[in-house]
Amino acid sequence: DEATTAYVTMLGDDALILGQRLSEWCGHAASVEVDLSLANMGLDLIGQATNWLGLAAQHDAKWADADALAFRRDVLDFRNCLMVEQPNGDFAQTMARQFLFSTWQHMLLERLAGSSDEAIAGIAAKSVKEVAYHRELARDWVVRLGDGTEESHEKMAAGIDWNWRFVPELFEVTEELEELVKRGIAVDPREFEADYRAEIEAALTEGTLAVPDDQRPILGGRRGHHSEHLGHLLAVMQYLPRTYPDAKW
Amino acid sequence: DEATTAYVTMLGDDALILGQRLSEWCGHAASVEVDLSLANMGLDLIGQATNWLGLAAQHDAKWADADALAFRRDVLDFRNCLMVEQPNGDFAQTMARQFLFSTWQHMLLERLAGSSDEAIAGIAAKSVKEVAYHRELARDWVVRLGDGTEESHEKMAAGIDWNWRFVPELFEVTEELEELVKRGIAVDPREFEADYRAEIEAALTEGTLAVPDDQRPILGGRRGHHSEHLGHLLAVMQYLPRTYPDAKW
Amino acid sequence: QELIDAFEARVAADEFIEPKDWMPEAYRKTLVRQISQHAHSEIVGMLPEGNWITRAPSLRRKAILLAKVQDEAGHGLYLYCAAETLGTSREEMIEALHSGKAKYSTIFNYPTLTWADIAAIGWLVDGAAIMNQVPLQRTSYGPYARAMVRVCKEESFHQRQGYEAMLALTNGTEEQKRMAQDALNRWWWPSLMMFGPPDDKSPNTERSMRWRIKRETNDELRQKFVDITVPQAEFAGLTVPDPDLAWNEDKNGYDFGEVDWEEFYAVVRGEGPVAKERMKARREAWESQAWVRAAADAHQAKRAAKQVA
Amino acid sequence: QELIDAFEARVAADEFIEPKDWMPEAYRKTLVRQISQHAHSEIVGMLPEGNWITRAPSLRRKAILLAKVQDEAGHGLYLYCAAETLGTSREEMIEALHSGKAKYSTIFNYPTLTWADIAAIGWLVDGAAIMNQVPLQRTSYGPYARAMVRVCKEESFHQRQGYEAMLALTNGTEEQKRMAQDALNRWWWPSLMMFGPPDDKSPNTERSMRWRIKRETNDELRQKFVDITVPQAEFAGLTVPDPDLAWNEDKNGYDFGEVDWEEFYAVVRGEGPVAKERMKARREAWESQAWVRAAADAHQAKRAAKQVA
Repeated sequence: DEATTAYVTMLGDDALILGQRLSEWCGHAASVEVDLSLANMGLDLIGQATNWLGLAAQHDAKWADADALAFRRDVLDFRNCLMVEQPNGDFAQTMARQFLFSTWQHMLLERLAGSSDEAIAGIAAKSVKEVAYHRELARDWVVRLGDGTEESHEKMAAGIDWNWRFVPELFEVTEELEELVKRGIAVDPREFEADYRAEIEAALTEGTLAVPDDQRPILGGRRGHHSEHLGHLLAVMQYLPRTYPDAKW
Repeated sequence: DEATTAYVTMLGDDALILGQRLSEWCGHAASVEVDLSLANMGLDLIGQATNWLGLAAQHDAKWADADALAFRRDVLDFRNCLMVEQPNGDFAQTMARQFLFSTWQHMLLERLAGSSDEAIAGIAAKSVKEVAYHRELARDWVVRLGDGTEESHEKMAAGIDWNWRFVPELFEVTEELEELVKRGIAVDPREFEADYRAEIEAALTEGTLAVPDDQRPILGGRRGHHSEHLGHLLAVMQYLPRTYPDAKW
Repeated sequence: QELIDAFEARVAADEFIEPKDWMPEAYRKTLVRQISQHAHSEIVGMLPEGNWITRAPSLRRKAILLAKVQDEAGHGLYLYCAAETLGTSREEMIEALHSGKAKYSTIFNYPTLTWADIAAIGWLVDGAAIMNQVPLQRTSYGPYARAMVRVCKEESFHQRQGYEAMLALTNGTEEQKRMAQDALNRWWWPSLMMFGPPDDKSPNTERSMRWRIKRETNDELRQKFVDITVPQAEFAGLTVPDPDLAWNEDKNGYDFGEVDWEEFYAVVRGEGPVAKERMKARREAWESQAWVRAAADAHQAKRAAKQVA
Repeated sequence: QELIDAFEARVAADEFIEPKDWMPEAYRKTLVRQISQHAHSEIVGMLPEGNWITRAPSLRRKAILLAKVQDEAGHGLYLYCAAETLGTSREEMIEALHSGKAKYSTIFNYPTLTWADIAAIGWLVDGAAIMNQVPLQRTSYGPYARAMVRVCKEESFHQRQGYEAMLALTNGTEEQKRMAQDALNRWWWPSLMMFGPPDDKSPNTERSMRWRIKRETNDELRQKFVDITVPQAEFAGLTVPDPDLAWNEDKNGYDFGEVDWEEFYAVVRGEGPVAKERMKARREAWESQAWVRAAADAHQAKRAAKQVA
């Protein structure tokens, strides 16, 4: 049904857009090891996106396959959250984003592995280990940079600050989502919001970082109302299929 | 004929790509006055590109109009020189590029205003005043930043250095061009190479800047063999017409 | 008190106050705040549009947008100059912007998501700006009023171009129509917020009206804007996203729904969707390029020294 | 001299030299130069491909390219480690790269202009690399030889993927075929340059052969590459851009034209088309992010201090 398709597309878009962002780092990290781990996370996420969007395309005859969904939609049809489309900024900002997102994604996928929809449960179960690693790695960097030098502390604080306003969106629940939760297909993120907040706070504290004040939540990504960043990302990402619509690669 | 069309397209592509680059600055300059002058130059160049590419489209039935040429070609068909596609870098790099290019463009257009092809002569005559202003403005900044502070001097030296390897391409003469020169349609840039070199050297000297050593010339733009920068510029610039091929705006 | 009475009499007689004239400190302060806020809005307002110059869909649209943004930079300049006549330097005003002390129009804290947003900004935002600014051509402070004359001429040109760009979309493909409607949905309410809080929550209105810094109240201007804009939306085949919108024969104007003032105040506090992006862009342009301004000054000093020598 | 004789005897007997073994200073220096150059090439080589990861035309191609680039980072790591066993730190090697003292493969100073370049790099550049590296699996220095075993396995996988990507283009639309041919035109000669100068201009070859650091000469390897690659180009329907290319029955190999060695030496001097871009990217990644490495060290020190306390 449409709601399930939309939900699966949302999961795929989160992975796709964050994977694309991470792939922008290629060759530009502070050390070969960091380059490796960024490429590795990017690769995991592109793989997950392929699975989720492939499933969405199976549900919806309008789209031939995962590639069609990835490369032939414009901004208003992308359902990813605003956080994943945020610019990389410096390495601290990238890791802040990764930590805030992967922690949420991990808590979600753990629970989604028990979805009543077997296909969803399957992809979630396959992805959850990868994401556990992303979460761990990003958490390490948050602590390391937070409690590193004065400069790295400032940068990590700024990175957290930049992404903080997009946390509430991760826990937004629409009527559509509530319906899916009732049917056992989706997970209500509010179930683990307290856990999430506690874990974030613990990591920030360990990194000697303050928990930022909450501001008015910025929402809209799930309904196609994105920041200005996504359009630029898509212009680059979709250039080849858009320019050569008949080509196979 | 084909050679004339290619020549006119080349002139249009130079203006288009540099205009596009300048428009990236919008809202990000060091002062409102600088923002104004960058937008002003960008606007001039987009206007010139519209005229040149409009003329090229008249010559070649394959292309409906200037927009088709601007938005429906991929890198291998762009004929602009490598210098104009170079990234903005900082303001010094932008002004170094502008000075090295506008000085050449101005010397060329002055002579092209006497082309035996009336359409070419007309557009050249219309553009030459605008470009004289670009040349002057960029020269002022080269001198000002060169002979400003130590920091600005270093940045301007780096900006000149970045763009210097693309100067020889401006004076490249192909057989095709020689043919057009014989027919009085085009101008042989070697006619004014000595003047150009003298003027550049004078400005650099006034700005207490060294004339960089020549290196192996980097060529190829006129044959569609560009740097890596142009593809990214086009992905952004062409996104809307590529994504909505049937739309009119 | 004598000075104040004389001042108020001049203002009441619709005379212009000029920089060298005596004026109450509160008048000066209010003007600096208002003019610099207006100048900042022009400058920050270049960013949402600049976001689409590189992606404009045709050479003509790119040129129009570049020219528009250039006009805005020009407006920013006149306005900074007008404010400087009141004894505050441009640097001070810019520092106040960057520190968050000075404000700019809340509208520029919303993202330009699709090309239709550029059309919507021209149509709605410049439309609302004109509504605010036309009366300011007769504002009591001379330099401000004269700046406004030039600004208004160009803004109304921008507004027409924006509406024309919108019609190109609503006469276009299904996808273009969808973009256009979506843009109206997102920009409608923020445009209404441009007139500021409702009159009963706008404590300075009365004095500003008396001093002819303002010549119409926020709610009056908002009503005018709605009355003019709704028929334009209808002509374009667009639906205004307000279920309460209805023609009211008695007042010869539209009734319309309540603006979400919570959102407005949050955006004023700096919590708008792209507020961080806007301030980051402005601060970086200013701070990371201080070297350009310093170099220009240093060069000028060197030349001056040479001429003396 | 006794030590040298013993060393040379071991090498001649195809024994591996290990880090703690005695070795001539020139052997050590040559190896550090060669291995670090190889490591730098892996790292710099991520840039031309990284240029297309964000624009890969399908999710599958994006994943393949990401995986490939990841492999290259991995190779870079093994190789830096192998070089470090010779007593030079990674920081020293990287500083040498950034100062221009150390070199990397000339091939990475050419731009990746279209998607077909990614296919061409996989096919030709990884193909040439394998040709160079396969013999190195039996090179005399143990850690280098062992690193090469892992590297070669992955490189040959990359080469097959690159050729497959090329076939997808040559079996595609006219525009794809054009891209493919254009890529071959631009990458062919630089690929031949990857084997280094001709033997008669390669003064160190003889000694390197004796020490089994090298096991085949530049010209031998170049010939092998041409003989293997030309039929692949033909199978793909592509034309090798060399008018002098001709099958030579007698030598059972291809005759081919003269490489433009002027160009090669210019690129070695750092005058390649995108040499500035490559070094700028590497320097900025390293220098502007020194704070990341510093923070990691500082954090580790703090933790160590806590554990002691």
